[in-house]
Amino acid sequence: MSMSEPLFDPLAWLILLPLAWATLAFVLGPGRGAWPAIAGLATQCWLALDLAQKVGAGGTAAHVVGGWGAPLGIDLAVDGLSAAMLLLTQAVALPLAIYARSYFKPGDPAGTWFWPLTGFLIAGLNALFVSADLFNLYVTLELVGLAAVGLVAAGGGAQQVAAALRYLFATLVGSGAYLLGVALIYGAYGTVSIATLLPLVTDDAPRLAWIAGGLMVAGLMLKTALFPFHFWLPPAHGGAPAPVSALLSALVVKASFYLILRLWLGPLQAVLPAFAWLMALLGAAAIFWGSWQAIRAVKLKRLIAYSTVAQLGYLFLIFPLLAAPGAIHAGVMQVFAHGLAKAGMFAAAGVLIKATGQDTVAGLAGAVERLPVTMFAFGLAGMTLMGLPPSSGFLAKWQIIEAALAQGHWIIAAVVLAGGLLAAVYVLRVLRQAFLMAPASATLAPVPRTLEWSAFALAAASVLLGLRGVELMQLPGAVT
Amino acid sequence: MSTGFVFALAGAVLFSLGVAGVVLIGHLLRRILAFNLMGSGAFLVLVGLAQRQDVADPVPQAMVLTGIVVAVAATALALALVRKLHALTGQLGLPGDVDE
Amino acid sequence: MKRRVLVAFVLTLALAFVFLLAGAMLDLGPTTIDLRAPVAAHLAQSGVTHPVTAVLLNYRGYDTLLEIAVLLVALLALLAVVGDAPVPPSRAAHPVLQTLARLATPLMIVVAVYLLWAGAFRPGGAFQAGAVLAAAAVLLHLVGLQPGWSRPRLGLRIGLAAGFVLFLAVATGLLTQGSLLQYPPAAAGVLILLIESGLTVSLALILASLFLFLSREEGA
Amino acid sequence: MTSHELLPLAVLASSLLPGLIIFALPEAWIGVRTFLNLFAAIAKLGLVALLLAGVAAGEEYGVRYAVLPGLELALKADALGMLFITLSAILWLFTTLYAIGYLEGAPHRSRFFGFFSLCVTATMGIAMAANLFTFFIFYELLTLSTFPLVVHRGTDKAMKGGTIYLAYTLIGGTALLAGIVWLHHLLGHTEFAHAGIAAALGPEYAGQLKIIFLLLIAGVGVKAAIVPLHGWLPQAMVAPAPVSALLHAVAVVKAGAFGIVRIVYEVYGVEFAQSLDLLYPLAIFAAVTILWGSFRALFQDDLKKRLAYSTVSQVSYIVLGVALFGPIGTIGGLVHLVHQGIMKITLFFCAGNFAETLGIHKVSEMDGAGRRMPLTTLAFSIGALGMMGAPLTAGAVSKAWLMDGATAARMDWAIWVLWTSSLLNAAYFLPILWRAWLRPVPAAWPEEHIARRGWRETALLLLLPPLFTAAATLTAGMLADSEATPLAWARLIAEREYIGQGRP
Repeated sequence: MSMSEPLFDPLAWLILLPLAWATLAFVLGPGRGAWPAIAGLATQCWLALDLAQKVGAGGTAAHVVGGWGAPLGIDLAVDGLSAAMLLLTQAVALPLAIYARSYFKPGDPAGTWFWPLTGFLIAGLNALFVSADLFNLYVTLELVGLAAVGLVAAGGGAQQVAAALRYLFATLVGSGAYLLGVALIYGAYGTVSIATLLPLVTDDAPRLAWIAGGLMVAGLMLKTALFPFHFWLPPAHGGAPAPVSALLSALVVKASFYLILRLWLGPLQAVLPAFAWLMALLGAAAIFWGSWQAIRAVKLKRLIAYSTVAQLGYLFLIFPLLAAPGAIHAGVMQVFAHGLAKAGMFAAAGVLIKATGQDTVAGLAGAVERLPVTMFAFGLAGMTLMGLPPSSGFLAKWQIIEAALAQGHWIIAAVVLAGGLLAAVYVLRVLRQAFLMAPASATLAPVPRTLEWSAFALAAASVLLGLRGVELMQLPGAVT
Repeated sequence: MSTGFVFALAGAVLFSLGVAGVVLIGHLLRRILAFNLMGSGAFLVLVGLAQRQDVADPVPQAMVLTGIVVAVAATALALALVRKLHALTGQLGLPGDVDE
Repeated sequence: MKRRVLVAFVLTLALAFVFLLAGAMLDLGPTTIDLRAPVAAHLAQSGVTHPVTAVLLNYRGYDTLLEIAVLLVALLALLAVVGDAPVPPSRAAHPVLQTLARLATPLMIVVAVYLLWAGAFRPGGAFQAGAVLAAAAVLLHLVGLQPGWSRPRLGLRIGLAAGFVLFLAVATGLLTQGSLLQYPPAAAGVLILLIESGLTVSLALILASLFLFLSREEGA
Repeated sequence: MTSHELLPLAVLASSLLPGLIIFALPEAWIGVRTFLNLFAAIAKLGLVALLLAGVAAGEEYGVRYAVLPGLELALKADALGMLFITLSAILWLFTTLYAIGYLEGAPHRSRFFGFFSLCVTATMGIAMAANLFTFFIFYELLTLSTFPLVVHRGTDKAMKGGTIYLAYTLIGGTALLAGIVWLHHLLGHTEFAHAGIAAALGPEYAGQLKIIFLLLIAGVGVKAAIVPLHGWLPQAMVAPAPVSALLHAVAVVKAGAFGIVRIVYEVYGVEFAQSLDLLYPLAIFAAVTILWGSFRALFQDDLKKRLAYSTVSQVSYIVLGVALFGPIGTIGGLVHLVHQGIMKITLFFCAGNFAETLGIHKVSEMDGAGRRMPLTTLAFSIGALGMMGAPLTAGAVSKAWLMDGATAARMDWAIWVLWTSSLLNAAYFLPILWRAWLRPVPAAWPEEHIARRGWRETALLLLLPPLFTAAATLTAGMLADSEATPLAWARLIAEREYIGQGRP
C-alpha cells in the first residue's frame, strides 16, 4: 500500500476517521462507541506519526479539497507545526479514550454522549490543524467549541451547566470576533486562503487588515483563556468530568493558541507582531495570577485548572521572541509538555476523586499509601509542570530562557524561572498532603487499574519526552 | 455610498451592539439574542463589504449560509443550557463567580 | 453607580469601535482578488447552475460537511444536557388550529421538495427544504399533534445521521478522484442532488429535534 | 555501543533498574526486596571497581546522547568523578545494610528503598556528569528523589522539614539553572574540561561571568549548606537515620560540594577564577560557614541536630580547600570529601542506633550509653575524634593538608579558622563522649526497643555498618600514605587538574 495514493492520504483520514467513529457511536446509542473510538484513535495515532515523520524529514503534505485549489476551493496543508499538533492530539486522545472507557460507568449521565462528542471534537481539532483557509478555520473552531461545551455540560448539575454557559458565551464571542476579522479580510483582499493572502498582506496593509488581525487575535485569546480572559476556564475545566477536563486543558485551548501562532507566522505576519509585547505581558500576568489562584485553590481540579491558566501563559511569552529561531521550538515543546502532563494530571485527579469521594486537596491525606501509582503519575506530571529535568517541561523552559537570553530579553527568562517556582508551590501542596499519614477513618473506594495506569502513561510520557527532544524538534524546524 | 457599504456599516453597528449586549446583559435569553445580533453583524459585514461595488459575490453569501447554520446550532445549544439552568436553579442569570 | 459607569464605558468602546471600523472600511480600495470570475468560469463543471449552491456544495463543500457536523454536535450536546426527562402529555390546541396544521403539513412538504429541487439553479436547497420540514414538525407539536421526544431511538438516530453519513461517504468515495469531494464533472449534478436529498431529511430531523427534545422539559 | 560507553551506563542502571523494580514489589516480599537491594549495591561496587581500575590506567569512559539539537546528556568517568562515585558506592552498601535493619517491620519499605535507589542513581549521575547540563539534570533528580525520603514518616513535623528542604533546594536549583542557561548561551556548550571553559570568553564578559559564578555557586551552595543557605539541613534531620546518613555523608551535601569543585576547576578553571577575584570571597563564605556551623552545634541538645550543624561546618572544609588557590589545598579539600563522608556516616549510624535501641534522641539523655552499648559508642567516639582532627584518624589527614594548603596560598587566617573550628568541634563532641562513657547508667532508658543479646547490644545490621565505617576512618588515617587511599587518589586528581593548566 503506497501512502502517496490519494485514497490513503493520512491528512484526509485524520478528519474522516473521527467523523466516522463519532457518527457510528451516535448511531450505536447512549454510552456506546468506546471500542470504535479506541480503534479509530489508534489508527489516527499511526497516521499522525506517519505524517510527522514525513514532514519532519523535510517533506510537506497538502490536500486540495474538491480539486479546485485556493482561492476558489479550500486547501488543507500540513507543515511542522500542524504535524506536531496532530501528533499531540492523537497521542493524548488515545490514552484518554482508554481512560474514559473505564471512567464512565454504564448509565452515567455524563457519559451518555461522550463518545460521539469526543469524536467530533477530535475531528474538529484535526480539521483545524490542517486547514489553510480562514473561513474553514472558523467552522472548525465552532465544531471544537460546541463539542467542548457539550462535554462540559453533559449530565451536570447547576454549577456545571452555569460553567458550560459561561464557556459557551466566551467561545461564541471569541469565534464571533474571529469571524468579523475574516469578513474584513475577505472585504479587503477578496480571499480567505492563507497561502493566497501571504504575499498580499504587506507592511503597508490597509487599516482594515490591522483591525481584522486585532479582532481575530482577541477572539482567539478569549478562546485560549489568556489572562484576563481566563474567567471561564477554571469553572469549566474544574467542573467537568476528569476525561473531559483532560481533553479540554490538554488540547482544546491549544487549538486557538495554534491558530494565533499560525496567523502570526503566516498571513498576518506583517500586522500582528505589533502586539508581541502585549501578548508576553498578558502571558506573564497569566503565569503569576494562575499560579497564585492554584496555590490558593481548595478543590483539586480547580487547582489543576488554574495551573492551566498559568501554563498557557508560557506559550504567550514566545511572541516577542519569534523574530529569531528557537522560539517556535520552545512553543511546540511547551505545548507537548503541558498537553501530556495536564492530561495525565487531570486523569490522576479523576482517580483520586473517585477514590476519596471528594474533590478537595485536603482529602488527599494518605493517598500515596493507598494509590501509589496515581500519586506517582501526579508527581511526574507535576515535575513537567514545574519544569524539572529531565521532563519535557524542563526542555521547554530551557528553550524559552535561551531564546530570551539570545535576544537580550532577560525579563522573559526571569518570568519563566519564577513561574517554575510558583508551579512547585501548588504541585507540592498536593504531594505534601498526599504524603501525610492516612487518617485511620479514611476508606477509599476501589478504582479500576486501567484508570491509574492510563494516567500514569500520560504523565510518564510527559517526562520521557524530555529525552526524545531531538526528533520532536525536527517538526518546528519545518514550519512554513 | 453603495448599498453594500450600508450593509457593512449596519453590520459594524450590530456587531458592536451585540458584543456590548453579551458583556452587559445578565438575563440569559437576552444575552443569547445579543449574541445573535453580533453574529448577524458579522454576516452583514462579510456580504456587504464584499459587494461594496453592488455586484453580488456568491462566495461570501455561501459562507454566510454556513455561518447562519452554525449560529442556529449554537443558539439551540445555548437555549438548552439556559432551560436546564432554569430548571435546576429557577434563575435566568448566571450566578456570580463561585470561586473559593 | 458602578454599573452605570460600566455600561457607559462599554457603550463608548463599542461606539469608538464602530467609528474606527467604518473609517477603515471607507478607506478601502478594490480587492486584489475577485472570486466571481472563477466561480462563474467553473460553474459548468460544478454540477449546478446556481453559483451560491456551487460554492456551498462543490467549491467549498467541505465547509458544509463540517457545518453538518456542527449541527449534529449541537444536537448531541443538547441531548447530553437535557438528559432523560419524562415527556409531558401534549396539550391539544383548538380543533381549528389542529385542522389548519393538518392542512398545512402536506403543503409544507411540497414546498420543501420544491426548494430542494430549485436549489440547483436558484436560491433554495437542502437547508431551506429541511427548515421548512422541521417547521412543519414544530407546527404539529405546537398544536398538540406531535408529542415531544424523550430519547432518540435507533430509527431516529439513523435518520439524524443518515444525511451526514451519506455526505461523508460521498466525500470519502471521491478520494478515488484525487481528493476529498472532488466530483467528476459528469456525475457532480447527481451526486450533489443525492447529498442534498439526504441532507434535507436529516436536517429536518435535526432541526425538529432541537425543538422537540427541548420542549419536553416544559413544566418539569 | 562499546564497553567504554556501556560501563558508565551500567553504573547508573545498577541502582536505577533495581529501584524501579522495588517500587513495583508488594510490601510483603521482604526477601526479594532485600536480595535486590544487596545485589544492586554489590553489583554497583563491582562495576565501580572496574571503572576505577580503568580510569587509574588512563582509560577514557564516556557516553553522549542529544536531548535537543545542541544539547547533550553526557557522562564521563574521570578521576575527580571516580573519587565521589567510589565513596558513594561503598557507603551505599553500608547504608543499605543499615537501612534494612533500621526499617525492619516499618511500613512503606518498597517506596523507601525505591527512592533510596533513585537517590543513589542521581548521585552517580552527578559524579559522572560531563557537562553542567547533565549535572543539573541529576542534581534536580536528587532533590526529587530525596524529598519522599525526608518526609517518609508522614508526620506533620516531617512535612515541615521536607517542605523547607524543598523550598531551599528548588530555589537553589532555579539559580543554578539560570546560571547554566546563561553560560550555555554565551559559550554554546557547558562541557567540563581541565582548566575550565569560561576563559575562552573575552575580558568583556568578566562582569557577566561573575554574576553567573554567583548564580552557580548559590545554586550548588544550597545543597552544600553554605551559610546563609544552610537553613534546610538542620530541619531535614527529621528524616529516618539512614536517610540522614545518606543526605549528610553520601548524596546531598556532597553533591553540592562536588558541584563547587566542578564549577571552580572545570567550568571556570582555578586560574581564571582567581583572575576574576572569585576564589577569595568563596573562601570567606566557607570560613564563615565553618565557624558558624560549629558554633551553632554547641547549643543543640538534639543529637541529630548537633550532627547536622557539624555537617554544615565540615562540608565547607571542602569548599575552603577548593578556594585555597593551589594544589595542596585542593588535595586537602578533595580528601575531606571522602573522609567527612566516612566519619559523618559513622556518627549518624550511631545516632540512629542510640535512638532505635534505647530511645535516646538528645545529648542530655546520653548518660551511661557507653556501658550499655560499648561498640556503638566506640564507633561514635572514633567518628567524633576524627571530626575534631585527632591524630590517627582520617580527619587529621584532611586537616593537615588543608592547613598546609592555607600556608602555601598565604592565607594564614584560614589556619586560624581551622584551629578554631577544631576547638569548637571538641567542645561539642567531647561532652557527648564524656556523658556516654563516664556518667552513670540511668535507672531507665527513655524507650528501650531492642534488648541486649550477648555481645550484641543491638540488631546486628545496625551494629556492623558503623563498626565498618569507624574502622575505615582509622584505616584512612593511619595508612594515608599508602597507594590505595583516598589521599593518593586526591593527589592524582590534583595532579591532573593542575597539569591541565600546565603547572604540576
